[in-house]
Amino acid sequence: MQKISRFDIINRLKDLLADGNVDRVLGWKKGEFRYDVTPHVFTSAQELEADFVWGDFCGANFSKYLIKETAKSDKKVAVLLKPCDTYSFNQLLTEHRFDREKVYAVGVACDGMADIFKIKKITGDGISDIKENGEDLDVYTIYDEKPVKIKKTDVLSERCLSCKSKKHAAYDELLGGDGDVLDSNRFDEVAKIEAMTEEERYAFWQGELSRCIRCNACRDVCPACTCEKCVFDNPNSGMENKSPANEFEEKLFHIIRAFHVAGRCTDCGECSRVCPQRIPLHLLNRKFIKDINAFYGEYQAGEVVGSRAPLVDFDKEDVEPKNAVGKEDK
Amino acid sequence: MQVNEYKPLIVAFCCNWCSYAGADLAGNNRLNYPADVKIIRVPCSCRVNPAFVLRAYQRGADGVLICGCHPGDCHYTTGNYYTRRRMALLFSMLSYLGIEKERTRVEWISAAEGAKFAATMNEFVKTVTDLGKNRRLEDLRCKK
Amino acid sequence: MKFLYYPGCTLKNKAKDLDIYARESALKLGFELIEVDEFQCCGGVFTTANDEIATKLASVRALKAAKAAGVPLVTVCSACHNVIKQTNYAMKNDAEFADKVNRYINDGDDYHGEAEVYHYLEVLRDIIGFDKIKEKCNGALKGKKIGAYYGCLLLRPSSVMGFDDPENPRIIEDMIKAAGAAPVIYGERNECCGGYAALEEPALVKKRCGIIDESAKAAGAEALVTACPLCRYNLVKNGANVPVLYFTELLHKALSEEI
Amino acid sequence: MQQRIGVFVCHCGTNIAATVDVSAVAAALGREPGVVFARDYQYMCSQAGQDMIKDAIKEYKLTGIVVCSCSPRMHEATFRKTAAAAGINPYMVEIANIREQCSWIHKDKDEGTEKAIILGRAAIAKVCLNVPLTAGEIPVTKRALVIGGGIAGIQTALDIADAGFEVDIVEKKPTIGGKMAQLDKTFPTLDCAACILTPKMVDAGQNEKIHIYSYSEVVSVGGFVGNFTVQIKKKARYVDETKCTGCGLCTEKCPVKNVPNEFNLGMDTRHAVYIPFAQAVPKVATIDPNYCLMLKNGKCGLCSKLCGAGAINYKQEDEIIENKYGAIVAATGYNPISMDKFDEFAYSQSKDVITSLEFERLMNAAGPTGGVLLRPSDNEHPKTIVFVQCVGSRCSADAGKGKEYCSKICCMYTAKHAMLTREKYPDTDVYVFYIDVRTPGKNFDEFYRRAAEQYGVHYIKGMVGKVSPEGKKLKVRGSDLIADKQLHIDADLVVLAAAIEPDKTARPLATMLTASMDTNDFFTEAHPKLRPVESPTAGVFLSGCCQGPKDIPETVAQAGAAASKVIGLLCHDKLTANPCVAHSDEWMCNGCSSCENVCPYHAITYVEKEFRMPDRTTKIRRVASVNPAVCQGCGACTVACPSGAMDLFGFSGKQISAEVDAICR
Amino acid sequence: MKSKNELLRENIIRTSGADVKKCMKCGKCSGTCPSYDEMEYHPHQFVYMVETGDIEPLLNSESLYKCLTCFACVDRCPRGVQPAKVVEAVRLAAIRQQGKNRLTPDGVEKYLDDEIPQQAIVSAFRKYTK
Repeated sequence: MQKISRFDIINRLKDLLADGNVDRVLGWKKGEFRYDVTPHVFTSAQELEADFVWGDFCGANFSKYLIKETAKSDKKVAVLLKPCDTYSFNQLLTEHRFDREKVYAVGVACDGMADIFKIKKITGDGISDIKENGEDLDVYTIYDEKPVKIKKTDVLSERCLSCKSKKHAAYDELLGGDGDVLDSNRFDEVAKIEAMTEEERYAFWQGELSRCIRCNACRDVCPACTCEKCVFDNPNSGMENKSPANEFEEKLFHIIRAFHVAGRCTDCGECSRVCPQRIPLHLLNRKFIKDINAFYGEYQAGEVVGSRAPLVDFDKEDVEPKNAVGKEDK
Repeated sequence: MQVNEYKPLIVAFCCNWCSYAGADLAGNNRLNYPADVKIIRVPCSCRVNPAFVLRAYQRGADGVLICGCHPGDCHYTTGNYYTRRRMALLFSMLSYLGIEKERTRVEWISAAEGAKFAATMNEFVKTVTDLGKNRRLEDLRCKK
Repeated sequence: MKFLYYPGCTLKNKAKDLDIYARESALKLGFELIEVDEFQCCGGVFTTANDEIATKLASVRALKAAKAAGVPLVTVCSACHNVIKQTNYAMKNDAEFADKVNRYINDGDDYHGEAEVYHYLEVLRDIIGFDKIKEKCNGALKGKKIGAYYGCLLLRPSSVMGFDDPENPRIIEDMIKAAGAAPVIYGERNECCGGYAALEEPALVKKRCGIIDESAKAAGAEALVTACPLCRYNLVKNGANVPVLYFTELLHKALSEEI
Repeated sequence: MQQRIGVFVCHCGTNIAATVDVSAVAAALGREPGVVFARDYQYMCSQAGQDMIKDAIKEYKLTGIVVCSCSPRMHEATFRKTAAAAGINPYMVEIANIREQCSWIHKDKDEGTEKAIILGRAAIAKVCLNVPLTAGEIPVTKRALVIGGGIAGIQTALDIADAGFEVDIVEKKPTIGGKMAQLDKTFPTLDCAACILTPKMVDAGQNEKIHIYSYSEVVSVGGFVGNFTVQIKKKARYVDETKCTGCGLCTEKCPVKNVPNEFNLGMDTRHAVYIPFAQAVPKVATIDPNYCLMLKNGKCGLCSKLCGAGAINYKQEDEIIENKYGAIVAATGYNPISMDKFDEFAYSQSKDVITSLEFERLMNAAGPTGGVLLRPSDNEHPKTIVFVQCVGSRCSADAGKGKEYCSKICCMYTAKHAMLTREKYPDTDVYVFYIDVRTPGKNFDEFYRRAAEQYGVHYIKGMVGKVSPEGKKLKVRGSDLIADKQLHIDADLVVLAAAIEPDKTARPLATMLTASMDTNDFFTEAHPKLRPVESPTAGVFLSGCCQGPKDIPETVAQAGAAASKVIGLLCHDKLTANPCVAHSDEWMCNGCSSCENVCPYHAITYVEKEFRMPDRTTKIRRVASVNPAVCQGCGACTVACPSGAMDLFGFSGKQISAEVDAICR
Repeated sequence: MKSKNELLRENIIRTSGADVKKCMKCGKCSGTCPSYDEMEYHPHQFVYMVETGDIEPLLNSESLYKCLTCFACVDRCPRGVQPAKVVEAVRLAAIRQQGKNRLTPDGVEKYLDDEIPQQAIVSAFRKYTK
């Protein structure tokens, strides 16, 4: 159960629209199923009442939508941001991607989001509805009339299990109060892979990346991937490719994508959330974050607007590549 | 008896001001190193995009070297400092993906270090020869 | 403070003074010398040829004992110091040599120059500090003009020995000063006395010793101190004009209770 | 448009042709797509070779050419000019380096030929993607900076000023003059160093076009050829230069008299306030803050009271001056190396073992002994003098000390010292221990022979092994290789010909100038034979010993050469810029500022730009814009840019990728 | 096939670990050698003669036994040639030959007196005997 209710959020958003502060709201809209939530721009109180949802499946990070949304009108847009979303929000501001003046940021407290794949693993795919019931989820399926009772903590998404912060890095107002930066264990998985032998690492990633279908969902959702034209879509870049015709291309795509967002990735985890093939893509980005922290000092992208990303910075005493690589090797 | 001797293909990106000049000096002094090394001239090591490194592997290279001025001596003052960061992270990522870390390397070679250039190439060719053919980052469509 | 101590064969026999006073002075200065169990003779000279393995095994065994004990190895005799230090250097820096030695000894514990080797004088300078001698000095040597005779073994090859400036060493002079006497510098103090040629080429040695003695005398030395039993033997045997002492004797005189 | 490429394979005599089958290379490359003409020729850089290229361009309507020859660092400019003369854009030229990076390092002809073909292919792949480039123009600041005020710097400055350009000299010492001011006589003519140097110093001091920043150091250098911005720190000398008349009263009356005198290499003393020597330029006093009682503990103030001009200012502080220059000349000079690691010669053990530079001061009328040769220890006339050559020069790296190079000047100045000693003091025995006597210079060997034949200097082929002070004598032990003897000489004075090394300030200066240095910290020239006074960094020139050991005539010649290069630069109103600069595709740029952050030249700015979108709306976006006159073309931005909007002319992503593909084919 | 002399030369260079080609013939080793006057061939000649392969005279020369291994030449050589190691390698080549031991246990007695330190005896054996 989220700390703040849908009711409180809608009331506040209605006030904002009524005051004329903003003329639209970027929020979560219910989809075909309860767990199938999509981003939407709401322009009226009625629309909000009808379609706005808030709950354990509102994982989508709206920061990236602000680029297009703010360009549309001179009026302010209100946006709902969970703590992890605010880092992306700041990072985009650092990169001058939208006009802060045109945004009214409403921070909402987040208790972690559920992973529908984990639920489906327990219940099977035929889910008809899910109701939040205190700390539990009542999952109704087509197989049975009685709901399956699942503890929410058992189906929390991976990124929420290793949540780095419940504190909002940016907001105009907060709903549901603020939390703290957490001491997360988010690099444990990376360390586990690092501890493997070279052959094991190769086999591991071969297994993961070869499943890629090049749907580009990871790129399209990524709040750091906001290029006007992606190098992979650009025939002049020398890297254009569109299909997983060869295993090299999967690697090329994911290495280059991770490299392009290195130092800019806030570790929001959207890439892995949307991947239809369940490839743990965040482990590539986290490897870069872990290395950056180890080589060049702790850095959290999006923590502060205007901070200098590690890859456009240097220190005269930086570690040499030959001393940096594979230090963790046995 | 016919010995099918494996000869690696090595691409060396050399910055125009230091390492390329170092390679020229190695030539001037007739310091031998294997013909397996092919040099591509770039203005500065910081011009080397990680995509070039991957592309070389894609097309069948067995080892890639990025050579620049010694840190602090960059012709453009700071270029090689960025190279150092970019390549440290790229190499670490390649190793994380299980690609042999010895295949890719950054070397700082000044215009005066012809001997170092030749020695580095000899040593690198040996290292890569010992590793054998690059199999983990190849593109089968580019096979000869 | 404890050190493993390698006295060497001569100190057990003809150069007992060098040994006894080293031990006594150590106690006075607050450090302990624990003799290496069943040490073997170092061989007196380091054979420089890199295919000489067997002649260096005794040194390696002593070094391994120090590694096992986890304390530095201390020597007093210049010859032992030279041989052990050079052997240690080779074990550390010459992989091929070390490999051969380790395979020869083959006791499951390979050695690669891990132990630290100190000469007694280096212990005084770098660990105890000459100030400690100055503190405990009885003043008996006041005004005595003493020349240090280094010879060759302590200083060279300097890149290996790292003992002091090979051409203008200060360490024994500093010790003489700390002991309350006045050091005398003379030109031949770092030149060879003739060493083992004493056996076969007594004339050569006599000539060398004469030159050294002359040089020291001309500079006004009233006595010479040395760390090497063979240097002392050669100088004395060839009629040195001034008495030749071991540096430990001098140290002991300066530290002794009765004046 | 389909490119029409011509390929020209150079034999370079046998330099290439001996290990590369040039006709096979031409034949193979002629079959490459896009290539319509391929030929080999003996010397492509010759007039005939260039004519052949021009004719082929015209006849075959070539759009681009590839020359397989020596390093592009050697002849790229030549072939660009050739192409331009034949009417195609000079940047439609690529060089395949099949000499330095192929024929000279590979012995096997098959291997060399194969590699040459691959390198040629890469160049063809690249040139197919070349685009015609037009070089922009950049304005030139018509003022030069000379760093170092020795004979090299003075001569360079005088020559530049003579051509009518403003020139500043920065000298770290209180006066210009450098090492030459400390010398007594000069070889091989034996004219007095001061007599020929001081008029030049005065000229420099009085020249309206020359400004001397004495007691000053360069602290930062920004910009590039034609437009350098340099910060100069004027160290506080506690004397107002504009007021001080150089009367010298303060320097006589100052109560602190025991300061080691640097000018005489510490062989006598000076006062805390001092003028280094009588002919100093500027002739202005300087207060040494390490010794001045007033500056150390606020007591004294005598000089201030005495100074009629009111020039003393104890409150003076270091001052930073920023100036713009079109060209910079490094003339930082040399120093003898420390003798610390060569104490077998007893330099630290006896005052009577001296270096040759100290000997100069002992022979100099303005030196500590008034020009009378006296031993430093007891002021007696030395009767036996031993000169030791090559102390610290020609050492192997294995020896762990000294320099590997020959210091070049020692043989000649030692002959001079020996000769002058014998002339002034015929009762003195002079021995010179030498390994080789090197005298390649006009009248040099004659000079050395005169020392040996007419002046009776004992030249001994061999080296001194050890010098030991014994009483008043220095026992010198050395070998006489010709006599096959070990010599023992009781000397009164031993003079060491210490190796010379670049001044310690050269290394940090090179970093500031982004000029390259060799492993000995000598500045590297753009080409060792053809561009000996230019640094590879455009706009930076080299004068004197900072480039390598040399004597005075060579230094003066090089100083003039450097000056002429500077003048050649400054007489242009505009310079042709390097067109291989970065450029941003505005349609793709996100405006993220990554490129701006990594640009060392601040060449990238951001503009708000209106775009007409395909749906006929307009959109205002923040996009990067590169100033091509400021960009130097390093390419850091191209990799920092995540969207690939930033690319580099001449080294585009596509071009480099094409080279990679060609090599890995 | 390599001649016996060439093999000998290579063996001497290898065991000495010295690079005789580095020598620039300055003579500093001989200028500093304490045994110079007692030697027929001097340190610089050892280096040169090994370089040129003129080894036979060295093998038979008394000079082999005059070197004190004091390392003055090694420390002072500006080229890092290490002449003492060359001398030692030649001496080893000589005494490793059958029956060429310089000292024998029986023969040593005549040299001894009451005071002579053991160090002298073991050193001499190590230098002169295999």
